[in-house]
Amino acid sequence: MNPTLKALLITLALVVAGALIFPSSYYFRVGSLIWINTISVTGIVVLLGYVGLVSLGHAGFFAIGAYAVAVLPGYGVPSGAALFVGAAAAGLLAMVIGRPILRLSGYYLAIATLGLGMLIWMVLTKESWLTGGPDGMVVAGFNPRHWFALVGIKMKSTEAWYWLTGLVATIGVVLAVNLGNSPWGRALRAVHDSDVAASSLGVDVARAKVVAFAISAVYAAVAGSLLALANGYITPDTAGFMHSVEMVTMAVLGGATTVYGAIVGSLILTALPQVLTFVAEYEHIVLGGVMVATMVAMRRGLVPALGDLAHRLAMRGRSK
Amino acid sequence: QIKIGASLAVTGPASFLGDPEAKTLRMLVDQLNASGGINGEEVELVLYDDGADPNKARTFATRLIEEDEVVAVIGGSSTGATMAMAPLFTQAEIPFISLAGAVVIIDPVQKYVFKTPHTDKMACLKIFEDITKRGMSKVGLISGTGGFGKSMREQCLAVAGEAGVEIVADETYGPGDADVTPQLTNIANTAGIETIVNPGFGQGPAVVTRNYAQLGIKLPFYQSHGVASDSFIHLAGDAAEGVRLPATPMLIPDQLADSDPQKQPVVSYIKDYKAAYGEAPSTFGGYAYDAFQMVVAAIKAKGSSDSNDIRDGIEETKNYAGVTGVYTMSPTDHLGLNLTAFRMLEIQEGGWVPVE
Amino acid sequence: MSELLQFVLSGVTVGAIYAAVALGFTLIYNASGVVNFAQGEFVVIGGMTAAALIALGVPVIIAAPLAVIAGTLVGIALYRLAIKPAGKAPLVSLVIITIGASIFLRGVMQVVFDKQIHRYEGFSGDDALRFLGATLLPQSLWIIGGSFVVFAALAWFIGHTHAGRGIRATASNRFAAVLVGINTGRAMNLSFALSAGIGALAGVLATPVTFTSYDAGVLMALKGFSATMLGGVGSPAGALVGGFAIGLIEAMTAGYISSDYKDAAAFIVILLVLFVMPQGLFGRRTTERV
Amino acid sequence: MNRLEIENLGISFGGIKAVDSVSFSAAAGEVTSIIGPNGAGKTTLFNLISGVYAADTGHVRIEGADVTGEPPHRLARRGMARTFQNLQIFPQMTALDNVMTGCHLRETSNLLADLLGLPSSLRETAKSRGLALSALERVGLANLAARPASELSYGQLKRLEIARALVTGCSILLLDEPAAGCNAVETREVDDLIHAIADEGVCVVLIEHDMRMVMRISSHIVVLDQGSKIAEGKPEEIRDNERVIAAYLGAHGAAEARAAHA
Amino acid sequence: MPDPLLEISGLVTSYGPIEVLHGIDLFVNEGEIVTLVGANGAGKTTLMRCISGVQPTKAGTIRYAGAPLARVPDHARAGLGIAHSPEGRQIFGDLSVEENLALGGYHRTDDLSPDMEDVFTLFPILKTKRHLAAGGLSGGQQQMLAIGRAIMGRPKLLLLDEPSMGLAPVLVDQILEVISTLRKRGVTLLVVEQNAYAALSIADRGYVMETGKIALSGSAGNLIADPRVREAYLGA
Ligand SMILES: Nc1ncnc2c1ncn2[C@@H]1O[C@H](COP(=O)(O)OP(=O)(O)OP(=O)(O)O)[C@@H](O)[C@H]1O
Ligand SMILES: Nc1ncnc2c1ncn2[C@@H]1O[C@H](COP(=O)(O)OP(=O)(O)OP(=O)(O)O)[C@@H](O)[C@H]1O
Ligand SMILES: [Mg+2]
Ligand SMILES: [Mg+2]
Repeated sequence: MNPTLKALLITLALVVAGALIFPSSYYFRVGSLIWINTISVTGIVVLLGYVGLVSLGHAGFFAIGAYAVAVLPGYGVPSGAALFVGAAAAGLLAMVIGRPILRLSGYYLAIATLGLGMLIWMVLTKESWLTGGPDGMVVAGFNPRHWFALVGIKMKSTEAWYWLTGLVATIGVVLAVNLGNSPWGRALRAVHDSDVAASSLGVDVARAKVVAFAISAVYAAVAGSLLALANGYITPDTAGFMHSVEMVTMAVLGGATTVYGAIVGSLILTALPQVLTFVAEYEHIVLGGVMVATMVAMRRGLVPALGDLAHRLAMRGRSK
Repeated sequence: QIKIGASLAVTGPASFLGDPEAKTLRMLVDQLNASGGINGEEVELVLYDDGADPNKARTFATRLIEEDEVVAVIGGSSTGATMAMAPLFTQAEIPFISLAGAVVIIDPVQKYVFKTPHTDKMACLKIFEDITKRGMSKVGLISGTGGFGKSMREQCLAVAGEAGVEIVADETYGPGDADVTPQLTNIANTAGIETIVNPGFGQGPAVVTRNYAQLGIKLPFYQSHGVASDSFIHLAGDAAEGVRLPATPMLIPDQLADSDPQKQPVVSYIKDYKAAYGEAPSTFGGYAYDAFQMVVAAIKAKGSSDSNDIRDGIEETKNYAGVTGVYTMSPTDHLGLNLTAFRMLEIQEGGWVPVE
Repeated sequence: MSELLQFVLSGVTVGAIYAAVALGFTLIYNASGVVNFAQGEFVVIGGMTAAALIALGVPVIIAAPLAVIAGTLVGIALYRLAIKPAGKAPLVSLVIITIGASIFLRGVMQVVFDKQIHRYEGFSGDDALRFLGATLLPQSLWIIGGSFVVFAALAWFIGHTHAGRGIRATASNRFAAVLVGINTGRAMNLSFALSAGIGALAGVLATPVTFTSYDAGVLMALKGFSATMLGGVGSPAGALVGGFAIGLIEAMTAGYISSDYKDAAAFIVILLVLFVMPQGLFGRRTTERV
Repeated sequence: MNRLEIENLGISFGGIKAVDSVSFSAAAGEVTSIIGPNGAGKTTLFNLISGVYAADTGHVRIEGADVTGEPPHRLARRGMARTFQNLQIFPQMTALDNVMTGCHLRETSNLLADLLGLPSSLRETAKSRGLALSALERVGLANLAARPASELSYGQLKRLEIARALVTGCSILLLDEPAAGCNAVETREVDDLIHAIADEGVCVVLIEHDMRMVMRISSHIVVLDQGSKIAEGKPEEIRDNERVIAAYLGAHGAAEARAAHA
Repeated sequence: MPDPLLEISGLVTSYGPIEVLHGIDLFVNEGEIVTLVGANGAGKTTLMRCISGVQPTKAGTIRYAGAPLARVPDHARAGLGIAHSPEGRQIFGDLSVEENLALGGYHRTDDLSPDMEDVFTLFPILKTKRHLAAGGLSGGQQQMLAIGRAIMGRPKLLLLDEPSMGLAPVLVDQILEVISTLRKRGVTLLVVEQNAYAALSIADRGYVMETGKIALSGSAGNLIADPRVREAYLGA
């Protein structure tokens, strides 16, 4: 099947399936968080899975998106437009900062992006006149419910948020899948494996890296905007180091080489803490344990590992 | 069965707030049920750990409303978590008592949102009052960059003028900093400086206090209510001698006059907590204590566990003597405390002594 | 003058802590290419264990080595239970495993110990030493001395011992290391044990100054990682210099510019250094021919 | 005018001149070989020509245009392609995708079209796939097209690199020991392939230690030793050059070289 | 007939689900030079990897010096006297040439310097580069280093995977000489070589592999003479 169509169908099916089985707003709320995370983690997959670059600073871009919709409406920009401004700002910053930073590789790139994220976090924390400081700020109301009402569909706000984030995530996933199978995607994956060879084939490696960095920054910013709007409140923690780590963790756990890994990784790491509330005190032990066990059992992440398994079974079936 | 919800920072950077708060709530619920519940109805506590993350808090708020169908909610150990949850409870018409410090929670007043801790602004006023009383006016600030320190610093800057003090130095430190001698050196070298105030919580203030002693600075030194617990004295050691701070009566149960309305709750809370957990409760647990008692009182008073009735009951709280202070709520005041709730204490010989 | 000296002493104290944490990253990285994000937890395990033992009345001189041993054992367990079974997993997966392990260890510590902040008295008391108008805690000398001793031992171990050579060969080319007869599993195990031990030692030495709590590891790892990268990952000298450099930058910024942006200054310096020297100050440039 | 002209090219590493003022030129439709002892600087010379290293001295000209100092991807645009002595494949991609990447410069769709999956992008991909498949066919790897490159044997990878360079549609092709790891029969196949490529008008520059192959297909040979050019000429001249025999060929090489023409 | 030093029977191995060796039978007598030829992808390298233990076997046995190797972990095989100069050279790129050589004798406790001098006389170029990072060496120099490193282990059984690859013609001769010299010193050699004619001409016996199976075997002389071999591998 055409990969685009496949991605569209799979993701949409997941969105719809969620909506069908969710018994209450609370589930829709968790569902929309999963989709928001899917968006930002898809960006990480483009960067880490396609090009092989580790960023520990993407929470910074996420926060740029979040604060754009928090701050700009105060200056008369409507929330919807603010989202685009935030995404553009994050993409632009990524392009500008990407040139020098992306000459680094491996852990050095990780620390440089980490530094970038921390600087954004610091600005958000210190400049409280603009951002409300460490305690955060209120995000002016925006409710997708009204949009759905316009076309005659009535639903609760959490449900509306679920559908909105689910649809945006679907678009995000489809775009990333398209990219992966396109000329540009091959160039990015070539850079991942050998930048000397890639450049000898005419790939402008520096540009390819910057483009991937900017794309993933835009994904993060869009996710940030959606989260800020959905929560109605935002704090600088969204830009925090731990949030960056969380994004990368989701990507790797799900399988950073494939966009479907982003969905699965977000699903697990978003839903698991909700499930684990019943073990209270032991939540971290279980969460950490599950992460370790998963990675040990499925070294390249869940989706690729399951793919391998399926492949193996198919081979065995054929050889019999 | 009456379900009361809570979302607290049991773990994470604000766990020293959320942990005693959670322990307090669990203890109170057990006690209450052991003595027959409220009007014969058992109380169930649904408690989540939001780790001070507003995003998690928001999710738990939805869960408390939708899944658990609680009638009232206590929590939000941090301002961020509180602010992220508040709109949902307002919308769901469920009374919500926050345990976080910032003024923004109750100013402007929101119909369903209350809080029990003093505001940071009150702490500043209390400290400045003591400073001016001692005939000083030139203050050096050294504040933590966390939410608490930062917010209190801003309040202190804002009220300094009206309180009659002048901030002549203004330094900060990060939450995990191990050494702040450069900042303190700069403050101590500021011309005309008379006293130093350190808003912050966690380990920072203890580090500041130790460095303060290390540098041999002799100026009077004030901490905030953020460190009002015995562990501060333990961590800061001898360096804490002479430090003053505004605090609740919980730190001085034995020194309260028998006529003090807070004496009884303070003494019994401390006793029960020690019995349950083998350690002394902290000021922060006290915030949860008062919040819970007010909810229970409201249910009892109204004879109803309907959310709106509870809300009305809380708003009608009059002269409730809790461990933090004596609360009198009103439609225009969802905190119900005034400056008298704070006692100015000084650390002497490793113990707390009221300054009067 | 005394002001500058005070800033320097502050920077050196803090820097020595960062250096000690950074040194802990060195061995695991050298053997496996993994930057161990659970390194901060080793530091905390050292500090918390020592604090718990001392609170029980165990003398420091016994509590400290016990705490280091505890950290070492946890390091070995981490290798045996999480890294080794992962076998030939890609590097990012291994790093994520260490992140999972750090969450797990935080959870364990919160249950085994508590969520309080802990501290014990400095090894040589808490009375400040004074000279030229500046002051220094005696514990700072312990930390500084400790980081230098660890540095020297580490440099010697990596560069001049049979086992150290095995570790370096393992890192350089695991496949070839096996072919020449190096038990790469044992080399990895050893490096995890020693790294964890160094981390725990850092915790034991630093706790009187930094305090400790179950979740203090995140910040420790962050600072240590920054120092490691500034110095050049894998190089003991780099870890030492990187640690002190960051400590001094923070202190000088706090003293002379603005305490608000002292952490920012550290990151800006790291970024600037990396723009000029993409392998950090002491990092080896890997020669890879095409 | 020669398609590729090298003039006084040089570079040193830590004070040692790896390539020392080397000049030569290579014409379209011909195979120019570079030979010399191990460490003579052949691969380094390739790295200089293809922009992987920046030269300390000298110039590289393509069709008369000075391209010294241009990065590899620019040179690729000018029609240069190469293979690597130390294999530079894309192990995580399939063999087919490896070769399709070689079509990068032929592909004209833009980023937006790629993201949106527009027909223009899909068309480009389909076109590249066709080209790549026929190139794989040509090097004898068609049956492995769908396998991840990490699963190929050394000799297979060597050919994969050639296929990848082929599809670029280059006008200058630098081959660094393409026959290493091939047995005599396989070498012969590579040999024929190079011949065919040159016949299509490509300027082929070849580094190879297999003297039978070199002597058989080169129009022109450049000999390097310790970074410097020590001889240059037609195969027959080189074969009998005493200096070359002493420094490089030895008895075995000389015999092989002669065998090639026998 | 002497006991074989290496005896392989029914060896099967696979990469993941793909089986690449389908039952290999092969032996190498003590003091012999045995050469293995085959087309690209036939499985020669895989077989060598099985012997040195870095590739697990699925079925069959490998006996070395009379005892099965199955339970001997990969890293312990060097200590038993098996050295492997692998395909792709696999040098320690960021270590110096000298360190690389020293690591070749990692399992030894005696003095390595005479052997190192030996290697340096064999490949003088390595001596001049002894303190440089091995990653900077040219391809052929790295190949010399890989062979030198294997020799440093003082092996009883030396596995050479395409030793002449990337070497200048002069050195190809030299390598063949080295192989003969080593055999005189009592080393047993199993050599994979694409330069089949040269390899067979110094070998005692040879095997021809085709797609994971042994297709032919026999004395080197017979193989060289075999028309099938001539046509498929010698190109004549
Ligand atoms: N990046 C580098 N760092 C250090 N030395 C280098 C580097 N690149 C090349 N050299 C040195 O330059 C010399 C030439 O190497 P080069 O790889 O060009 O040789 P070559 O002619 O290709 O040899 P071979 O036939 O063995 O492949 C060698 O001595 C090598 O050590
Ligand atoms: N890592 C791997 N994963 C999967 N398959 C592999 C792997 N390595 C090799 N193969 C396959 O196993 C077969 C044998 O490979 P091997 O490397 O042993 O061949 P070889 O005889 O050494 O070839 P060459 O002459 O090209 O070096 C080949 O078909 C190859 O495609
Ligand atoms: Mg070469
Ligand atoms: Mg092979």
